[in-house]
Amino acid sequence: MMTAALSIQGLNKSFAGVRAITDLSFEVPKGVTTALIGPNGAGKTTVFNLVSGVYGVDAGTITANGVDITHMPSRKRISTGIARSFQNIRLMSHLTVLENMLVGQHVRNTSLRALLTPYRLFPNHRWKVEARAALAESGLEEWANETVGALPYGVRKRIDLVRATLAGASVLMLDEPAAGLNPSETNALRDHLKALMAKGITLLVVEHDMHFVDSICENVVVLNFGEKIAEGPLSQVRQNAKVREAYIGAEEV
Amino acid sequence: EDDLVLGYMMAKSGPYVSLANTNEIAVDMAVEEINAKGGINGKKIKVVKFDTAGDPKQATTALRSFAQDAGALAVIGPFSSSEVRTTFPVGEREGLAQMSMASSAPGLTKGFTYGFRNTTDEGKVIDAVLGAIKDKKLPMASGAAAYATDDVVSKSIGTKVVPAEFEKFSIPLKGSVDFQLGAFDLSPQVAQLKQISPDIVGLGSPPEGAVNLAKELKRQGVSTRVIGGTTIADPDLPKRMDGAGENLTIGTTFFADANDKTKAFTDKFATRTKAAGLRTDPNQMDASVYDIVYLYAEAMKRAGVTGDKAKVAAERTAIRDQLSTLKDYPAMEGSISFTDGDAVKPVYVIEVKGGKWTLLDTRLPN
Amino acid sequence: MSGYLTGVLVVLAFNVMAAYAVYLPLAAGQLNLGIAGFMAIGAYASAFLTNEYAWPMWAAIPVGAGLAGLTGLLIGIPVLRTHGIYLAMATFALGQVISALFLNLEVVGGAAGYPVSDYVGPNGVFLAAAAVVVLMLYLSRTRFALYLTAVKSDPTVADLLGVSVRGIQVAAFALGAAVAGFGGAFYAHHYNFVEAQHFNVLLSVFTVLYVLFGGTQTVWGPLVGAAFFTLAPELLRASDQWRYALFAVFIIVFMAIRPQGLVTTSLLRFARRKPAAESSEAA
Amino acid sequence: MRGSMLAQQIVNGLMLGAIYMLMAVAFTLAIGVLNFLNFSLPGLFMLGGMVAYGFIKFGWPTLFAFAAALAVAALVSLLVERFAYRPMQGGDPEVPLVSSLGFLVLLENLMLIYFGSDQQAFPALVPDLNLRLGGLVIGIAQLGSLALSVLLVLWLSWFLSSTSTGRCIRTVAENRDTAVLMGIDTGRLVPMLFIASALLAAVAGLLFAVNYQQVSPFMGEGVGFKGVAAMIVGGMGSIWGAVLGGLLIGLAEVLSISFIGADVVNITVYGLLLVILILRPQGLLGRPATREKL
Amino acid sequence: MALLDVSGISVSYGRVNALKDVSLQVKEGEIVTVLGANGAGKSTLLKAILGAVPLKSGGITFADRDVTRAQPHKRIAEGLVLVPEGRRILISLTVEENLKLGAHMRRDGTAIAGEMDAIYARFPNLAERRNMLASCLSGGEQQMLAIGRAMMAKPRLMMLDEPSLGLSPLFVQKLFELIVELNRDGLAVLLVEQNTGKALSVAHRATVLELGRVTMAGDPKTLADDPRLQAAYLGAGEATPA
Ligand SMILES: Nc1ncnc2c1ncn2[C@@H]1O[C@H](COP(=O)(O)OP(=O)(O)OP(=O)(O)O)[C@@H](O)[C@H]1O
Ligand SMILES: Nc1ncnc2c1ncn2[C@@H]1O[C@H](COP(=O)(O)OP(=O)(O)OP(=O)(O)O)[C@@H](O)[C@H]1O
Ligand SMILES: CC(C)C[C@H](N)C(=O)O
Ligand SMILES: [Mg+2]
Ligand SMILES: [Mg+2]
Repeated sequence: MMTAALSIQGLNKSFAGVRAITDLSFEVPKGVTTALIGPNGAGKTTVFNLVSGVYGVDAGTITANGVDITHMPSRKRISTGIARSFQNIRLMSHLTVLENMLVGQHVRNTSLRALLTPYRLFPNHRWKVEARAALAESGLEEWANETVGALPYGVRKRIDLVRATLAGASVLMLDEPAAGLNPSETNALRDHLKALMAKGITLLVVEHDMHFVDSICENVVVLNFGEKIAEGPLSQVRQNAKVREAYIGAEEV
Repeated sequence: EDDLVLGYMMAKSGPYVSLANTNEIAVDMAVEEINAKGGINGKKIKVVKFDTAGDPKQATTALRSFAQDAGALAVIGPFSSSEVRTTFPVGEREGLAQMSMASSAPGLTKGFTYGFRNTTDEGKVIDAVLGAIKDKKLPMASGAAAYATDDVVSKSIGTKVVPAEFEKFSIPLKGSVDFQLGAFDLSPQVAQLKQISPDIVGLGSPPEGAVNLAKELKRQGVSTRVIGGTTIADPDLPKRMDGAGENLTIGTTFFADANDKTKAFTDKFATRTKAAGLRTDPNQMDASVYDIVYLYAEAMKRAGVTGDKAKVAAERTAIRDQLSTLKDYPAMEGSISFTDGDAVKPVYVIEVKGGKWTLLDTRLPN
Repeated sequence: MSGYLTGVLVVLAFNVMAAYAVYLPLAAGQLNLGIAGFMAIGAYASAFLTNEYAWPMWAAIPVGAGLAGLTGLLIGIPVLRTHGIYLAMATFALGQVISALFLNLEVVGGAAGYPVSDYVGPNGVFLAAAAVVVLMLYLSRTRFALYLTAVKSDPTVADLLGVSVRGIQVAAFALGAAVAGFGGAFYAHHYNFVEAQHFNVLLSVFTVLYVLFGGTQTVWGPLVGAAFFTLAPELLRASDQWRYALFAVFIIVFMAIRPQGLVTTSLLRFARRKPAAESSEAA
Repeated sequence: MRGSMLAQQIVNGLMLGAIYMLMAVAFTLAIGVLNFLNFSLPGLFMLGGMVAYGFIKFGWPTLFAFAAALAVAALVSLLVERFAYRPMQGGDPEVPLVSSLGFLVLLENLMLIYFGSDQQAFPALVPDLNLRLGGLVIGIAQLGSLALSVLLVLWLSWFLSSTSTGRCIRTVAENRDTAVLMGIDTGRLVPMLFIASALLAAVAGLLFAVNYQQVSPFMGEGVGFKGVAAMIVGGMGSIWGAVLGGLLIGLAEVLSISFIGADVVNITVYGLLLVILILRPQGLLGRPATREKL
Repeated sequence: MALLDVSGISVSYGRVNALKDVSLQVKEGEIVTVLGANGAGKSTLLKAILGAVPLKSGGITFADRDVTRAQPHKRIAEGLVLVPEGRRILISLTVEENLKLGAHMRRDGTAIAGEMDAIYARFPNLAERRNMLASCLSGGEQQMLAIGRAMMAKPRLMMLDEPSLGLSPLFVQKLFELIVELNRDGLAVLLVEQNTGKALSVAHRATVLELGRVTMAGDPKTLADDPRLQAAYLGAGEATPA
C-alpha cells in the first residue's frame, strides 16, 4: 500500500476547555487533491495549525509522507515535505517579494555554506534565478523588487502561494486560497493549482467557494464543531443532509 | 615672536561643570598677571583651550591636539581622575607634561614622569583632619566609615584611607556603610550608623553624598562628627546642607581667609566671576588651577624656554625636569613642592559652625 | 593627520564598532540595551591577559572578543526567550549586572579602574573598525542577513518555513556581543585604562540611539549614525554649553521628519537608480 | 541585626518603593497602552522637582510652584507626543525611543544650563516631616506618596478595565489605525494619555523633592531606570504589577544595602529583574504571551 | 437630497493615484454596491468616505452636512460606520468588549445592553465566546464580530468592505439576508463585494470602479447583463507597480 501524503488519526485539541477538534481522522492519499470544508469555526484552520505545529496536539497522531510528525518541532516539519499558506496572508513585510521567495527556499538550502554565501553579489545566483522563474510563472515578476508592504490583496495572495511552493514540498496545505479573489483571478489560481497537481504535488485545500472546490478536488472532508461529519466526492457529500444543514444551505447549485 | 603655548583642558560641560566652570577665569587671571609683568623670558604665555566635558575619550583627543597641532609646551589639566588615567599615558608617549587640578585618587602619578597633580593625596588630608581633632581634644573614641562605592576616590577613602588613619590614631573602627554615587536615599545607611553611634564618621564621597548624609543624619536624629577630605571641599557646602551638617570637618588645600594672598585672590576672583554671572567664592580647583599657571611659569623660566617651534620637544622635557625638582615654591595656596609628581602643600582643616565654614587648624606638611 | 582629527576619528572608530554590535541583533528585531556590558567583558578580559599573563595583544584581543561572544551565547539562550520590550529590559539589566560585577572585582582594580600596559595606536584602532565594517558588509550580502530581517518581520512564519528562529536570534546576539567585546578590547589597549563606570547604561543607550538614527534598514545605517553622533557635537563645539541641548533638538526634529532613520532601502535604491537603472535588490 | 533596625529598614524600603512605584505606573501607562517605552518620563520626573524648585526660589507660594511644575511637565509631554510619538506610528517599535531619549537629554541639558549640574537643596515644607514611633522614623511625605500612589493605581485600573474611555484607550493601544476606523478620536485620547503619564511622573518627582529635599538635573535617571525595572518585574501593562514591582525593588535595594553593601545594589536589583525575566518573562503579574493564531 | 454625496474625489498614496474624480450617491434607505477588480480602489473609496485617508480634491456631504474636512470620529458620530476590509477586530479585547467598543460614541447607555443581546441572538457563535479574547475566533467568527460591532453603533449608513470574505456558503446567504433586513429597517448600505452576483441581487444601484475611476453606474439588473462588466473583471483590471 502506498503511504498517504498526510494521515491524521484520532486528533483532539481544545483551547481553554473548549473543544476545537474531536477525534478527527482522515487521510490525504498521494496525488488526491482533497478539500477540507465546514462552517466558520469548525476547526479547519486549527487542523492546519496542528499539522504545521503551531499548536501541539492533545491526542492523536499526524503522519506526513510516512513520517510521524506529531511531536516534531514546528520548524522541522516543513522538511518532511509539507508546506502551507495562511488564511490571513502572512508575508515578511520588511522584505521584497523576491526575498520572501528566498526565505521560502530555505528548507532546501540549510547548510552553513548556503547561509554564508554572499549570494547578493551574484546577480544571477541560481536560487535567485529559480525564485524569479517561479514568480514569472505566476505573472509576478514585475513586483519582484517591491517591498511587500502595500501591494494589492490579490498580488499578496499569490505571493503567499508561490512562497509555499518554493519549499519544494510534496504536500501543500492552502487555507482559503480563492477568498477575496475576483472570478478571473480565481480562474488563474485554478490553472496554477492544476499545474502544481500535474507536477505530482498533493493539495489539501480549505475553501468556501464550492465551484472552486468542485473544479479541483477529488475528495472532500467536511468538519462541523471539530468533528468529521462526512467524507467523499463533493457531489456525494453535497447530498448529505447534515452537510446541507450545517454548511451549504439551500444553495443554488 | 613665539608665544609660550599652554594647553588647557576644561570641564565646562558634563558632570563637573559646577566645580569647573569658574576655573577658566582663574587661569585667565594668572596668565594676564604674568603677561602684564612682562611674561616669561620675554615671551607671552598663550593658553589654548579645549572642553573635554569630563570625558576621558575627549580628554585624549584634547591632549593629542595640544601635542600635535598646537605645539603646547605643557598642559593644564585634565580635571578628573578618570581623564588623568587616559591622558597620562598619552602625555608620556608624546613627552608633554600635564598637571591636574582636581584628581585626587591615590597613586595616579605612579609610573609617569610627565604626569603631575597640584592636588593632595586624600590620605594626607584625612591625616591632617584627625591630627587637628586630636590637638583640639574633640571626641574621637569610636569611628565608622561611610563611602560611595562606585567612585575611585571615595571608595579608596572609605576602604583604605579611613581604616588606616583610624588605626594610626587608635580609633576603633566599629563599622562601615556604603552607598552609590547616585543614591538619594541614605536612610538604610544612616539607620545602621544610628546603631553604631560613633563619635566620628570618616566620609569618602563627592559633595552630594555629604549633603544627603548630613540631612539624613539630622532626620533620624543622629549626632556625630563627619570628617572628610578634599572631595567635599565645596565653599557652598554649608548652604547646600541647609541647616544640617553642623561640625562637619574636612581638609582642603585652599581656604579663602587663610592669609593676605588668598584674600587678594578671592577678591579679584569675585569681581571677575561676578561680571560673568558665576559663583563668586573660589573653590579649591579654582585656586589650584591658578597656581598651576604660576608653577608652569616658574618651570618655564627656570628651563629658559623660548617657544621656538623647532625646540619644542626639548623644551617640553626641560619643563618636566624643572617641575619634578621644584621645592618650596611660594604659591598662592602656600608653599608647594613636588614629590613623585604630586604637590605637597598646606592643608587647611575647616569645620561647619553655624552654617559657615570656619578654620579649625592649618597643617603644614610635616 | 592632526592630533585633533586623530582623536576624533579614534572615538568614531569605537562608536562604529559599538554600533554594529547593536545593529546585528536589532536587524533581527532584538533591542540590546546592554551592549556596554559586553564591551566591558572584552576590555577587561583582554587587559587582564596582557597585564597579568603577558599575552601578546594580538592574541588577547580576539580572546576578549570571543569571551564576550561566549557570554552573549550563554546568556542569550535564556534571555532571548523574552521578546520586545522585555528583551530590551533583560539586556539592560544584564548590562547593569556585568558592569556592577566589574566594579566589585578587585583583581581588575574594582572601582579604582584597571590600567592597561600594552598600547595599540590609532592605526590599529582604525584597522579594527574597518575590519568590523567589512565583516558586516559581507554578512549583509548573505542569507544570514536575509533571515535576520525575516525573523524580525514575522518569526512565526519564518519558523514554519524551517528557519531556526532561535538559532538566528542567538547567533545575531552572540555575534553582536563578540563585536562589542572586540571594540572593548581595543578600547582598553588604546586608552590604556578601563573602568567599569565607563561601560554604563548611557553608553548602551546612546549606541542604540545612533544606530536607530542612522537607520536599521541597511547595513550602512549604523556607520552613518555613528559618524553623525561623533562629528556633530564636534561641529557644535562653538556653541559651548548649548551644544548637547541643540544636538538633542536636532535629533528630535530629525526623527520626527524621518522616523526610518537617515539611510533607508529606498534612499539607497534611489541613489543607485540614478547612475544605472539596474537591479535594486542589493542594499 | 536587631529587630528594630530590620523594621526600620523595611519601612525605608517601602518608602523608597513608593517613588519607584509611581514611576513604574507612569511607564506602564506609556508602554502597556501606547506601546511606547517613553524615556522622556525620567525627564518629566526631573521637571516636576526642578521646576517647582525654580519657582519656589523665584518666590512663588509653594502650592503655585507645584501646580506650575505639573503644568510644565504636562505641556512638555504634549510636545513629546507631537514630536516623538505621533510621527513614528507604523514604524519600528524602537524608533520613538530615540526621540523620547532626545527629550530626556534636552530637558537635562536645559536644566543644566539654567541651574548647573549641582544637586540643589529643596526647601523643607515643614521643619520636621517625620513620624517617630518608638525607634522608627517614618517620613510623612513618603507615607503620603505611598497612599497617593495606591489610590491613583486603584482608580487607574478601574478606569482602564471598566469605562468606555478605558476601552478606547486599549483599542488605541492595540492598533491605532483600527481605532481611527472605529471613530475613536485619537487626536484627543493619545495626548490625554501623555498628560496622564506625565502627571504621574511629575508628581513622583515632586514627592521625591519633598521627601529627600533635593533636586538635580539628573535626578530622573536612576529613579527612571528603577521604575522601568519595577514595571517589568511586576508585569508590563499590569498596574498592580507596577505597585508590586516598585515595592519589591525598593525592598531589594534597601535590604541588600543593609545586609551586604551598596556595591551589590545594582547586582541584586537588576539581577532580580534578569532572573524574573528569564523564569517568568511576562513578569510577576503579567499575562503570558499566547502563541498567536494564524 | 442623498444621504451620502461623494462628488469628484481623488486620492493618492504617494505616486499611486488610487481614486480619480469619483462621484457616488447613496440615498436614504438604499443599498448601493461598488464593484471592481483587486486594486481598483474600492477600499480606498470607503476609507475616504470615512475620512481615514486624505482627499486630494472633491467633496463629501453626509446627512446634509459638508464633512469633507471632518475627522473620522465626527463622521461616525453622525451615523456613518465601516466594517473594514480584513475585519480589524481588536484581539486584545474580549468579544463583548469589541461589541461595546462599537457603541462607544453613543450616549443612550440603556439601549445598548438590549441590542447586544439581539446581536448575540443573531450570532450564537459569538454568544458562546463572549468572554474570550477576540484573537481566538475563527476567521468567519471574526467577520461576524466585525458586523456586530458596526451594528452596535446604530448607524444610518453602513459601509461594508468585502463582508463575505471567508464566510461559509450558508453564512454568506445569512449575511445577505441580514443586509436586506437591516436595510428594510431603514439602514442605508454601501457594499463592496467580490461576490458580484450576490451583491447585484440585493443592491438598488451599482457602481463599477476600474483603476480608480468610475466606469459604469446604474441599475444592477442592467449592469449584470452588461458585457463591459464582464470585461472589467476578465480584462487587465490590475494596478501596476509604481
Ligand atoms: N488559539 C486559540 N485559542 C482559543 N480558541 C481557538 C484558538 N484557535 C482556534 N480557536 C477556536 O477553535 C475553533 C476553530 O477555529 P478555526 O480557526 O480552526 O476555524 P475554521 O474552521 O478555520 O473557520 P473559518 O472558516 O471561519 O476560518 C473556533 O471556535 C475558534 O474560536
Ligand atoms: N497604504 C497604501 N499605500 C500605498 N498604496 C496603497 C495603499 N493602500 C492602497 N494602495 C494602492 O491603491 C490602490 C487601490 O487600493 P484599494 O485597497 O483601495 O483597492 P481595492 O479595490 O480595495 O482592492 P481589493 O479588492 O484588493 O481589496 C492599489 O493599487 C493599492 O496598491
Ligand atoms: C571633582 C572631583 C569629583 C574629582 C575627583 N576628586 C577626582 O579625582 O576625579
Ligand atoms: Mg479558518
Ligand atoms: Mg479592498
